[in-house]
Amino acid sequence: MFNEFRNPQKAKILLEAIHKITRHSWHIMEICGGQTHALARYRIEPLLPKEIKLIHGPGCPVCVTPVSIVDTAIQLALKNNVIFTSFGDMLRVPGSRHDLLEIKSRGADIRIVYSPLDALRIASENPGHEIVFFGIGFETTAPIHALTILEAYRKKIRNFSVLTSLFTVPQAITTIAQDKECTLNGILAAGHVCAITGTSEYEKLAKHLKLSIAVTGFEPLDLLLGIYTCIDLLENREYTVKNAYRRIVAYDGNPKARQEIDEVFEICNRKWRGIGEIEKSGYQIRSKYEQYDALKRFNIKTDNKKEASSCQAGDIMKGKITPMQCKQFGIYCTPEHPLGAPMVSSEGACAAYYRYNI
Amino acid sequence: MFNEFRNPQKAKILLEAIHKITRHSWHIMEICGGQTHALARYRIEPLLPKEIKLIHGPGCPVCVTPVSIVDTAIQLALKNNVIFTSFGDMLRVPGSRHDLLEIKSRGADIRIVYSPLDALRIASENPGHEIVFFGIGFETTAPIHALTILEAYRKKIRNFSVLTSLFTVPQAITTIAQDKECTLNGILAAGHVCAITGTSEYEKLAKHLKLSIAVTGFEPLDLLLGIYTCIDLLENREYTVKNAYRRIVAYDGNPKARQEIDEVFEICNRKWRGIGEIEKSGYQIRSKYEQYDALKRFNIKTDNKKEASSCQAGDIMKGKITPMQCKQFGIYCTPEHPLGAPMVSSEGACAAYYRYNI
Amino acid sequence: MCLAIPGKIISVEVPEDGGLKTAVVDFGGILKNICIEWVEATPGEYVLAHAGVALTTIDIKEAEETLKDFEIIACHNESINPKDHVQ
Amino acid sequence: MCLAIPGKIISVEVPEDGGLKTAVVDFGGILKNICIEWVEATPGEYVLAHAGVALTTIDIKEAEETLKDFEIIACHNESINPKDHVQ
Amino acid sequence: MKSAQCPIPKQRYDRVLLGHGSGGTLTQSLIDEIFYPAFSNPFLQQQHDGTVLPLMSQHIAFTTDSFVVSPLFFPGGNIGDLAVNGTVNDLLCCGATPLYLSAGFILEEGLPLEDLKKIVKTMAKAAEKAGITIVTGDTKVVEKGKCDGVFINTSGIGSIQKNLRISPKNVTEGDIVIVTGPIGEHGVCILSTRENLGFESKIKSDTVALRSMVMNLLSGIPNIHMLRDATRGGIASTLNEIADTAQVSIALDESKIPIEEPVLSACELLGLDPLYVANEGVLLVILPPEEAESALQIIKNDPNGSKAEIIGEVVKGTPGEVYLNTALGSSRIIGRLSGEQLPRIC
Amino acid sequence: MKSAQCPIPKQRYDRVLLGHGSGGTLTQSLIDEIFYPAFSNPFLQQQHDGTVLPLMSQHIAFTTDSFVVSPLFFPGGNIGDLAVNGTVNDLLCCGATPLYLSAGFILEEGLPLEDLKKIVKTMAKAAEKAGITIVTGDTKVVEKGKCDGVFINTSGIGSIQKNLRISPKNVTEGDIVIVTGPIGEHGVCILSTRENLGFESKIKSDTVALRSMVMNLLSGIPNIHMLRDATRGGIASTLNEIADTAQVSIALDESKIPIEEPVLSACELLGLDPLYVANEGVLLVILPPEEAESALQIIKNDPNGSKAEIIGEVVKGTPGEVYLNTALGSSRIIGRLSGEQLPRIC
Ligand code: SF4
Ligand code: SF4
Ligand SMILES: [Mg+2]
Ligand SMILES: [Mg+2]
Ligand SMILES: [Mg+2]
Ligand SMILES: [Mg+2]
Ligand SMILES: [Mg+2]
Ligand SMILES: [Mg+2]
Ligand SMILES: [Mg+2]
Ligand SMILES: [Mg+2]
Ligand SMILES: [Mg+2]
Ligand SMILES: [Mg+2]
Repeated sequence: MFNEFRNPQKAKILLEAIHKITRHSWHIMEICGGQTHALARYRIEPLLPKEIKLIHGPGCPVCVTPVSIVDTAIQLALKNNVIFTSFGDMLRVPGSRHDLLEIKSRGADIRIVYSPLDALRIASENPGHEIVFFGIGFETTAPIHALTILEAYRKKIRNFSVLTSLFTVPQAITTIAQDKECTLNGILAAGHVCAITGTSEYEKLAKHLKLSIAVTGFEPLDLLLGIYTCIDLLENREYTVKNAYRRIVAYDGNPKARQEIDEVFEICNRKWRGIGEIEKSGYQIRSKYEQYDALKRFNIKTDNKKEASSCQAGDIMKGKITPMQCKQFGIYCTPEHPLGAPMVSSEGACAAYYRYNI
Repeated sequence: MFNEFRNPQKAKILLEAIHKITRHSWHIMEICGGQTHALARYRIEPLLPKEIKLIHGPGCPVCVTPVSIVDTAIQLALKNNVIFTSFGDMLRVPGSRHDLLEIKSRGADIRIVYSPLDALRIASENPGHEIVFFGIGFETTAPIHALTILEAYRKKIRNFSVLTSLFTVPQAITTIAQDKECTLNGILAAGHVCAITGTSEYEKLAKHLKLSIAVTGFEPLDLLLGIYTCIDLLENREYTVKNAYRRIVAYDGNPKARQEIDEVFEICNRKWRGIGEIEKSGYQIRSKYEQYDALKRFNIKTDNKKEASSCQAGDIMKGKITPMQCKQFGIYCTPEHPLGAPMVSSEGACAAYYRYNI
Repeated sequence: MCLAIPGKIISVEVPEDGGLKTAVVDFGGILKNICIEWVEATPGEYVLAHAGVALTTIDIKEAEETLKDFEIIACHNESINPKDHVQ
Repeated sequence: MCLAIPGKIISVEVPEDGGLKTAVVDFGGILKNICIEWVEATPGEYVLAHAGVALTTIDIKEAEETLKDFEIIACHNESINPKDHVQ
Repeated sequence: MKSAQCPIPKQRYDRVLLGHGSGGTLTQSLIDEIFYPAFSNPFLQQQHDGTVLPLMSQHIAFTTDSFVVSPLFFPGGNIGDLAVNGTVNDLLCCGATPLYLSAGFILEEGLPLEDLKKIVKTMAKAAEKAGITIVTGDTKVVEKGKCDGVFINTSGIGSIQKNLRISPKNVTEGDIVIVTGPIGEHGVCILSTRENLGFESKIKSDTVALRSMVMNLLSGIPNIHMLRDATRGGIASTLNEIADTAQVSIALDESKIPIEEPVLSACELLGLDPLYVANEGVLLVILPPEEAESALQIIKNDPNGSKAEIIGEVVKGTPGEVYLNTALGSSRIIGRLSGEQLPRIC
Repeated sequence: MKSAQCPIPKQRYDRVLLGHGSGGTLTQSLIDEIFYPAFSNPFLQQQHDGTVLPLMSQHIAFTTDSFVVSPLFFPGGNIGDLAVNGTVNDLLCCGATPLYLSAGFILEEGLPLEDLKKIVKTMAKAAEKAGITIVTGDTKVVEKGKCDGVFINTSGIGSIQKNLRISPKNVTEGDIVIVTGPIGEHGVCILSTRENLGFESKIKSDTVALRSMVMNLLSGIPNIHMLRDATRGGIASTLNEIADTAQVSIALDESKIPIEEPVLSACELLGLDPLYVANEGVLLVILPPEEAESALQIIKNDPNGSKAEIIGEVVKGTPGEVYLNTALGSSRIIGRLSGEQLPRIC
């Protein structure tokens, strides 16, 4: 049945409807890197009315993790006794001098896992080693990290820790929307984030920032329905949230998951790659669970200063420029030799542009 | 100049002299495996008078190390944290079920070294590992082990230990010579052993056991001179020691080396593979240095019972049978799949016979 | 396992030692063990799984209604306001 | 390094930290560092090295005399009693 | 476009990364910057998976591949048939009749001999089935931890019919692209067999030698322009290479590309693009449009070709580019993969 | 004798040991018990280091070898020229004119690209020198710790003059054995370069392609029975193989075998027998006695053959045995090595 959400006939009808309702020019930001990826994969943007401009938001965890944390990850991975575990796409993200793949080629024990729970299993199977998991993501993955840390706590696994780079969406949206050069009108809220958080926070945001927000999924029809819904709100000047991903997103989200987040994490300021520090925009591990905090466990200070200067990732995420307008794009910055995170992750805006040669 | 000791012309003259002086039938045992090897390599035996029969003695440390110690070596090498180091030719010696090469193929960290000092270097370079050296040999190598242990002691290297299988020659000769079926008349004493011990102990032996002993080297001319000297003594019924290896062996041997032996080792009973236990026929580490004794360090008891029953190594070493007379020889026992140690070491009597198809 | 993907629960396992509740989930022919600690789901139901954990159950009725909305859009071919639970 | 082999001392090194005395020894064209703790040997002299350690110096005079003994045996071609230091 | 905009081709890395073996742009950079300049000769410039060589006034095809798959045994085959089929397919793709095969083994100390026996048996069976004879070999053993069980190199020799030239350079505008079977099965099978995934699926490797299919094609269709097995890097990388060499543009129809549901699901779970996933029994056939239908019929009549499809054509466009027409009616460029595909998180 | 007395050939080990790659009896047991039975065909039974094959009414030689040397760089060469020269020599030993070479690389993640460049450059130079063209290749990359820097497989094709047959089966009683240079240099060079030995010596690997020497031999001497490079396992193992295949007996004269003093010294230090140590630029030439002197002259005139010697002859004796006549006038049998030579302690 879910295949129906890819039905090209239905998509074409939705596209027609979008063309019909669009009367003004709107800038709409899709928040999530997954959405950026899907929009590019199905090449939806050129099918939209010329009035609609899509802006690629800051919702790719790989893209917004700052250089300094990648450097810390590399520092940890190089430790003799450490098995460093990570989702696959973090491995190619450039730190200030190296990336994790290079470090791996020099002999560091770095393993790709598909879940922090897999990293925890590696920890219980390798009592003689320290296992560090590179915990990146947004509200969607944060509770999974929480659950993993709680499970480690319950099972008394003591050779496991997480290097966190966990972000929350609303504060970032606020920051971007309040930027003077920002031209944003509407937002496609990340459906899977809302599956955890629910939609109430986005309502405040919509009112506060005068944005029209559609909670949006990832299949072609979900994306088109989200765009349709957002334009419809915009054309009617409604600054509110509509849920265009109802089979997944409940009004209240997932309270159990949020409860686990609250148990393990507290809100902190976070530096976003290319954007800078945003107040209360991330999670950090509470002191009760600090034995699982890799920074504390290995007594490491991340150096907050290092940032590649030539990469314009921040401007791209703010919608100020498109990747093609970056001087590095395709010349000094390619997926083989990325300068910035948006070129690394396949859902990063620059990689998506490069890959699909938009 | 030392090449002169291989000069074929001179060898032929010595051979003529041997033929000339030989009047009676004599059984002469070369003690050392290295001599066995050299005799086979130059194929000296068939050039000797028919009256002279050479018996291959117990002087190959690889051959006389009992199964139980090989099993202990394997047990140690299998330990996760142990780097097991050994002279090369111990690796193929069969234990009761496996040999070290097989264990290595299953992943054990086993390394060939050329000196116990190399093993000590590995220890200082790998502080996180336990380095065990398989210390085999006679009076020649015993002081080198002593020197290594003293050096470890001096440098406070604490992750190094030796699994000792160190033997002394004279007691073994006594045991063999006193065997009822033994037909021994003369002995080619191992020149390198005497370089350490000197010759005085052999004089007692000669008198006590009524044997003619020639201290013998390893080059073809040394061997022939030793044989010549031994026959000459025998024909003259002189039960004494003559030194046919004077450029190397001093009357008093090497007192400094003996002193280090005495500092580190004490005399103990030893089991000889194929011969059985011989009183006061070996060295063990004194309690002062027991931290370097692998048996004590890892609290291991060697199981003294295991011996391959079908192998007639003992009878061969006693001169009762030749390897060809062993029923296993060449059929069930080959260098690829040795049953007993004399087939493993290239200087073992059985391997020498097999290799040179005597 | 990394990406959030819908799958159908085949069987549920609640470990006796109080460990995490898991289920075998069928993702279009691929079976995979997933933690379902947060969802009340029984075999036959669909979940959205992400990085090894089920985030939510999938509301089939809502899915069907969404598909019907498309039909309405198709028939009317005019601006419609899809149902929403936001007041 | 394993087998006992004669070699010629090229240079001697006495470490300052009181470690083992070593020498570079030439074994027929192969140079190798050997512990010479037990022998008083200077460059040009020969030692017998075994498992990384010099066991003894080699007495060149005795070697020459032994070779001369062979000549005696060769000339006389009869039973001779090579010299010995055993009384 | 990328290459046009990229004035300084630089090898930023100073070490071999896994991506250098992925079949994507990093692999190409090794070949372009290290191997070709050193070995440069007109034969290498054929840029096929094997080379056509003059030999005593005839022509032969010659090809080599090393096989390094882990695990050694997987659903549908093992490294043994992979090593035979891969090289046989490369010979077939040169338009050659496979004749002789060499087998070079690198064995890791500790490999169970039972495993080696199984692998060798499978090779023998695969060679027999593919009508090729293993005529020379070599065995090396390396220390534990310096190999991954077994590596096998096979090199193959085949004879070429006079005047037959299969070459990417033949590919011209208007040509039709056929794929001989559903894509991605080998790659996904291997991934799903790796322990750490905890996958359970019925996906089998598609490893097979396509001798009868290609032989029938070559005898039945007079004018095949190009044949290529879409192994490492998948059909996307292979078509990119062809488009580059032939200096043409290729447009694929997304909805026509055959792919089984579990393969698609596995790719979505892992965030992989099946167009870039390896195949071991899938060929790309490129030929003039007037022969497309009869070629498709020949392929479909073969037991290994029943799910073949016409998936695209050679079109006007930027030379070197491969386009994918999406189901929604838009079109995007499928470029070369940079390094290995890494599983995505969101 | 051994084999006659050994009724139950059994593979006692159930895992690959390093000795299975030594070129001795354990290697032979792999070939005899695992590879030959599985791949059995008359070409394989030629039991040479390459195979002569009919191809379109002509004949070609085809050979393969994988190179796994550690360290990759050593005095006198690196794995690159080794890989080219080894296969060129095997072609030459089949009596073939070397024509085409394939190069299959297995690279370890983390290999410095600088090293790869050096190796590839050396290969190109060696190929040019040897008059062979590298026409096809392959590159695979494996994870760190699953290879030893680089493994290279080369396979070679050569053309064979009509009616020329170099084969161990030609070897008959009365034939003369020539060795083209001093033995043991490559093996001892590699050993002495390994760090843990702490050796210092001027021994260089003898790696070289002997094209001109062999070409001159083949054109100057009408009736060469056998040519073989004495690589892994040394001249002892190689002659044993020939004696086995030809069912003849070979007697060597110890005092005639050329060997440089440092090589001999290194072997004595380590307790190794130089007859079993690997060479990479030394051939064994076996031919009728009436041609021996002129052959020796041709070899000695070659820059790589100035130290060639007649070292033995094919004699009456137990088939398969190789004898060594010692300097003292006695004679012993040199058998096949079992497993690897392990350094002796006394
Ligand atoms: S193209 Fe590269 S340098 Fe430019 S913004 Fe994107 S990632 Fe940064
Ligand atoms: S041939 Fe084998 S079984 Fe017989 S005595 Fe010698 S080692 Fe023992
Ligand atoms: Mg590490
Ligand atoms: Mg161990
Ligand atoms: Mg190929
Ligand atoms: Mg292929
Ligand atoms: Mg070979
Ligand atoms: Mg191919
Ligand atoms: Mg070969
Ligand atoms: Mg060769
Ligand atoms: Mg290839
Ligand atoms: Mg060869």
